[in-house]
Amino acid sequence: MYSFQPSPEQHRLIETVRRFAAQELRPAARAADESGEWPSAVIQRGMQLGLTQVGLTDADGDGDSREQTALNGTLAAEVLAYGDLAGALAILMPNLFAVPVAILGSDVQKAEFLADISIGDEAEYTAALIELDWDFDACALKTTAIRDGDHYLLTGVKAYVPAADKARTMLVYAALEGETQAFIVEAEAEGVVVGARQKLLGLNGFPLFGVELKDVRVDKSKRLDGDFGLVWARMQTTWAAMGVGLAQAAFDYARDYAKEREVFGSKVAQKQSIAFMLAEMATEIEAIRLVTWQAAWQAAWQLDEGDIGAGHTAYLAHMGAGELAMRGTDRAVQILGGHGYVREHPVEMWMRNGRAIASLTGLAVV
Amino acid sequence: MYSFQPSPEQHRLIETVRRFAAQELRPAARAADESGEWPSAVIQRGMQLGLTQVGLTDADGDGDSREQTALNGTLAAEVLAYGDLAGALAILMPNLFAVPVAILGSDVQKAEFLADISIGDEAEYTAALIELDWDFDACALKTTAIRDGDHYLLTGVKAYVPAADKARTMLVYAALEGETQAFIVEAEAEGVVVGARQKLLGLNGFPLFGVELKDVRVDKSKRLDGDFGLVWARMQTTWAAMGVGLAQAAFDYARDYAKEREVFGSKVAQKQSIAFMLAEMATEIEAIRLVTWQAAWQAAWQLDEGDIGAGHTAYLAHMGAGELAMRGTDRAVQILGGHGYVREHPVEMWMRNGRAIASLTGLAVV
Amino acid sequence: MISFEESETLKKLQAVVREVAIQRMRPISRYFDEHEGEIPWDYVAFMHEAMKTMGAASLVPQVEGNKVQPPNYVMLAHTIETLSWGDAGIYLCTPRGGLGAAAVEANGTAEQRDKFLGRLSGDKPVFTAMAITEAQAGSENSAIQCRAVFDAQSQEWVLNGEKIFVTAGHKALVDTPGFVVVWATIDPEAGRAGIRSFVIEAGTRGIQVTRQDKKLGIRASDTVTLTLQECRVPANHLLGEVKLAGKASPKGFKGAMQTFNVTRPLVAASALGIARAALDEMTRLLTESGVEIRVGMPRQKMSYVEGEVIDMQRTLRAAWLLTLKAAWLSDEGQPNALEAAMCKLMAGEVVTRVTQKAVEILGPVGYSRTYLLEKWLRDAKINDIYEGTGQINRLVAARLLLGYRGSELR
Amino acid sequence: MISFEESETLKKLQAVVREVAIQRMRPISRYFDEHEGEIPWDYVAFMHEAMKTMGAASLVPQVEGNKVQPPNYVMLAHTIETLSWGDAGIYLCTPRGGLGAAAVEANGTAEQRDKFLGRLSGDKPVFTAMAITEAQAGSENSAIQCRAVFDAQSQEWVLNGEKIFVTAGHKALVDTPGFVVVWATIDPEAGRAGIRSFVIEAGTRGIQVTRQDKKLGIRASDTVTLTLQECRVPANHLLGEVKLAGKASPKGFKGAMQTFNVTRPLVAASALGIARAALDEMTRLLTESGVEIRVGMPRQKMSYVEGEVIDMQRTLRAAWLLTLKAAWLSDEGQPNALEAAMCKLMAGEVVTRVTQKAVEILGPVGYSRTYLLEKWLRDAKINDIYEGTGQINRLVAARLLLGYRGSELR
Repeated sequence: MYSFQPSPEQHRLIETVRRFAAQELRPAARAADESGEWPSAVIQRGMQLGLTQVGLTDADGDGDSREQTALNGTLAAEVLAYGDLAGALAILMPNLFAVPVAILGSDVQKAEFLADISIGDEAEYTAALIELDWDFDACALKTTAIRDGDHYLLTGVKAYVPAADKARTMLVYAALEGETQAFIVEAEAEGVVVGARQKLLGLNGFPLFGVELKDVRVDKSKRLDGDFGLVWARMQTTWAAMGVGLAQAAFDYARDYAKEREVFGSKVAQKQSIAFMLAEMATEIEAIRLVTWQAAWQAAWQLDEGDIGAGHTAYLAHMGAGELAMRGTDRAVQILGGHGYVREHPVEMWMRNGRAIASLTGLAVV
Repeated sequence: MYSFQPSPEQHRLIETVRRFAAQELRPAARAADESGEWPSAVIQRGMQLGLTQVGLTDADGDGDSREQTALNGTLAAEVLAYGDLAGALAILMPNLFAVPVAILGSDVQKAEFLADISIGDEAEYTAALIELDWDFDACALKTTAIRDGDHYLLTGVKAYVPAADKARTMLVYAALEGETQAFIVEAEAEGVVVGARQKLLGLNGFPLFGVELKDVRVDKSKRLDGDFGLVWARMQTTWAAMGVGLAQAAFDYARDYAKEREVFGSKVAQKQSIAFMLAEMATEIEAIRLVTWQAAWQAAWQLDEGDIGAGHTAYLAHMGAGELAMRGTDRAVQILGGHGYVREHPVEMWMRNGRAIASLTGLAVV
Repeated sequence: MISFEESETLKKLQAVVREVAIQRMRPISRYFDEHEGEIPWDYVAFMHEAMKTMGAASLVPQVEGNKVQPPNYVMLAHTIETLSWGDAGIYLCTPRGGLGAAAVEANGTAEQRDKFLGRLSGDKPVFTAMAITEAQAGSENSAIQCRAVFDAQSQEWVLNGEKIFVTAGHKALVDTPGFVVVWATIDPEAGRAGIRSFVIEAGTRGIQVTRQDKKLGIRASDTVTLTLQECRVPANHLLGEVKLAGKASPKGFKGAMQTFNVTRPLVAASALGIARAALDEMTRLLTESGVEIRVGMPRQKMSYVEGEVIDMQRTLRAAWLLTLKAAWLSDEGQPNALEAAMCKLMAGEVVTRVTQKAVEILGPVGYSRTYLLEKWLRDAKINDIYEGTGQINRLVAARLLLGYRGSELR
Repeated sequence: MISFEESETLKKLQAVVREVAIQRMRPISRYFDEHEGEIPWDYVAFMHEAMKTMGAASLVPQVEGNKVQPPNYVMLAHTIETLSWGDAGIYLCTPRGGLGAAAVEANGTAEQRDKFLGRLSGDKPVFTAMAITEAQAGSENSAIQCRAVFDAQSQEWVLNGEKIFVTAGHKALVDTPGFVVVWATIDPEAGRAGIRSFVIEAGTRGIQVTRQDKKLGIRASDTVTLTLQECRVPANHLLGEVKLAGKASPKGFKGAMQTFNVTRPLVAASALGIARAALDEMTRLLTESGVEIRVGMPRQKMSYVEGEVIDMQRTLRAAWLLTLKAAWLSDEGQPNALEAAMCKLMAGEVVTRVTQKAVEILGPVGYSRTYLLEKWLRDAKINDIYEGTGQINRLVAARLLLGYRGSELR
């Protein structure tokens, strides 16, 4: 039966995360964006909320709770991004490593890494997926893995690897005979060269680095083996949820501003052109939110029952959220006018961050 | 030097055509659309305006007047379509044949046909270009021409051939060794089979037929030989002009309605949502009109001086006008609301006709 | 709890309705498009029988004695979506319900529901309609000029006025013994507060179909003008509680407006059925032409057509889930005015865009009457207009989002 | 006559300006984006010298004795477009003009033009600015609260108030001996009719830069808040005819508004320069990656990227010709308020969309600060905001199209 209401437990989760997002994450966001330093104490507290574990326990629950568990990660990601996208990515960073291991890892890999990650250290684990191509496609990587006896040799250039300067272990995605697979690589391994920090349009508070791999030798036990469809679906669903959260933040901010600000003898929000823009924003946000929920709900079943559309839904949700984050934040800047263009209000930052939803899939798995 | 003002002569031309379009063409349009019969007397009078000749005399003028002559056809096409698109196509139908002959025909072909056409008979000449493929492309025809001694053999199925039931002579486009060329074919020639009248979403007043060609033998002297780039540019420019005229008609009608009609204590046009829609429509119309003019102006020079961008500009104008005609007429229907949906007002007909701009290039050359 | 599970009941119903759409609607789509004014009686009769048999699948609430079993709106939305996927014009010829019945359900007393809705499950198919719009919509506070005056002597309401754009009005009053719910003012001075709705049954003197509109699309469904001249109905034909019946009260108008919260998601569902039909047919024609639509590609690697198809899939899915949520809120008895307006405005826009794009993408083929795509384009547009235009629904949604009264956001 | 011919003078000028853009702007784009608050003095000095030498290419009218040679706006639009193609933030640092000068030109008397514009062609680069916006924009009839009172004794105007979002205000008042044109009311009761503009020169007591904004883009150009406290200027610093100077009159306000008819097409030109830069760069990067953009294909045969590029080309061309027409009407002395508003609203939207799409299409590359695309996205957005937001320009255009006064369409 269809049902569109988070459970009481989920409401509590949302409220907890919202409080943190509003009271800690968002207030720290501007300074992080300007300085390029992430607010370490805040990120740590976010990690201690246990969100890194949310969504990791799929395999345990029975039917009903499994769907709801899968939704928890989506609900939490939305609210975190409502606070700040860069901060949300930082807090959820360990999942870049942990979730693929949880989905595709061997028992040995799970035992070795998942317990360790759950301690929630700041930046020990990361992942290297993106390559700096205009038509980057996670299913057609240029970084290659070649089998060499009991090892694989990884070669390629990765971009936008989160906190690669501090990471101890990274999950490196590479094409093995044309198929994307992932490999657990120690940062200290020979041939791993962490490059300079990369500057972007947005997400300044989330440090990203180029990483070059020169014939990096990885033991075959370190390969994550299998169909990455669910990993991509999770990534896209999480980005979609974050896009929704970001757009909701922009909507709320623009709505409040428009109700407050007076022009030509009435409130800005009393102009049809502005009010209708807000109505359209709210409509799109709610609609894409539901597609995102559906993707998460479907993904919960995919492990056992094969593809029942989670990949397709996640893809549509991500496409929708990419547009939403772009148009929604652009409209928020527009509604604030000149005030939207200055760095006193957060909307210009959200607009810059919002572009990432469509451009940088691969920075998020929850 | 840039200049954006029609000359006094052009103003007179526009006014003459506008009078005809408003007083004769438009009043006859609804009945023609419902009955499927074109208003013969009106079409005849339109032909007698001499518009079939407008734009045919390029080769004669000196530099300045040549550009302006080229613009005349564009200006006239816009105003005719402002009256009614189906009627405009009917009046300009002879040009489907005449213009390609004027551009690419041999002296013999010109002598044989152009003088005859200028008499302005109702439906003696037509052209067969379109084929019923979703991705129809005038530069990749399925109808083929094969050289056979002093003849060509034409084979294929054409769609939407205007007044093919009455035509004596038609220009048939076919691929000769992969290149689109045109051939003058007598309707009575063996192998020419005029099919049933084809029903469309719009343009009901403009009779269109399927035509099958079964090994139709054409003397080699009947081939139009050369680069059809300018023919396509003229077609696209004319369609663009008609799209602008149609959109302008829809704009004017919706504007007047919105200023007249009262809802909730004020005029419809006093609502920002409607007023802004009108402002956007007017902006797009004027902008695409200028691109269309530029295409016509550039085309005047292309004969002698090679491609100076007329083809590219015409293409952009046509793309723009296609969108414009769709969005503009859709918005006009929206502004009239329920009244826009009933066949009492012309806007629903304009919307149906408007779709043709993007779908049926190949029905117009001026 | 959040769930997207479709119950077995729903899946079975959907399979049945889909067969109806394929077997009983699609084959006659073109005929009734080209023969405006004729009624698809075979479909009407079939549906009447089928719905009688199925009971739960009826488009109107089941009345059992004094107890009303409200429809399951989520299920109803699915049914309407699929019937409209079959043919939106013919769907509007589905008997046993319509907007009139919805108004009685939303605003009538138990007795009124019993009295008026009972006939819908009789032996013969019966239609109902709703009459709101007037040719000269006046100012906000006197938008409706149709006048109802109480004749104390005869204890009757006397109605005078004219209503336009009444969907199925001819079928409700002339072709079958149905009824029309007419909105009229009992106190022109009171503005909105004076507006009430009245049930006028077929055969009542003083009401007449004075015009049948010729339309762009949904031609299988009649749209008429009704003229009321000294049209008399008993006192209990005014919908609602007696205590609100006689005097101007904003509650009366609000009650009337609640009909929209119920019907807008259903209209949205109908719109999205058309959109899905167009998307399906376009995809089928493309596939036949050897074009593959790949899912999951980055935009940069897509063809233009793939990009458009993905956008259609995306907006259609999004609007559909929003529509389901609005219907679900109805089922849950929760307020849904915002979601009802939002899903209606989104669905109206999605169906307009999807059908227009499908026609455009298929070039000369899309423009041909050999296929139904061009018809669906014509059918689609009404969804951005009736039951509140896109603009009205934006206004409704914006007021709710901003917490503004009508006077604060016009 | 209709003509799209570019004169030889224009072509030559364009070639020169393009070299400036390539040699003198692009190489320093990133530096001044990352060093907000610094002024590109090398560019400023170069342009000052170059413009002095070229004369006709100046961004402001040539004043020769009492005679004003208005600029050729079509040519000016071309120049501004190309400089903004180079770098929109640095273009705003072009000396010898700016919005202040435009206001003097549009509204000043011959004497005032002589007096104030003369300094622009001096030895040192000089800037001017315009100050309109206030933090608390009040109601329509008292939108501007900055107050100007005439002190009859000293024959001076005394100004008090605060202005925000003043482009180049720091350069005009602090860095060079320029001036700011400040809009103030001489009669708060009179609403619009009481509004006048005043020239305040650098060094005048009582005017101060009290804040420098940090912005999303155009960071090479300063945007400041100005505070006026008992700021005194001579009587003849009120722009316009003496007979209108002293008392409230709608003509005064209209005069002030005319500045926009001159400047909006120039702002539109600047916007479209950024859009062209983004389109050029995107095309270059795609070509380098081996992607061909074919022109002339039916949409059905295009790739997604080709479709987007064609749409960009189309909207850019359309907006550019509309901008040229608005500028040409100025040159012809014909009314251009409608075209000025239309080209501004269209250009603002086109540049926003083109830059955003370019960044999106180039995926991780577009999002990187290694290229300038992301910067142009940031620079672009201001064009939908300053010199009237897209909404304000729609309002202006709609009023003109509908023949409505301000009170009829708000």
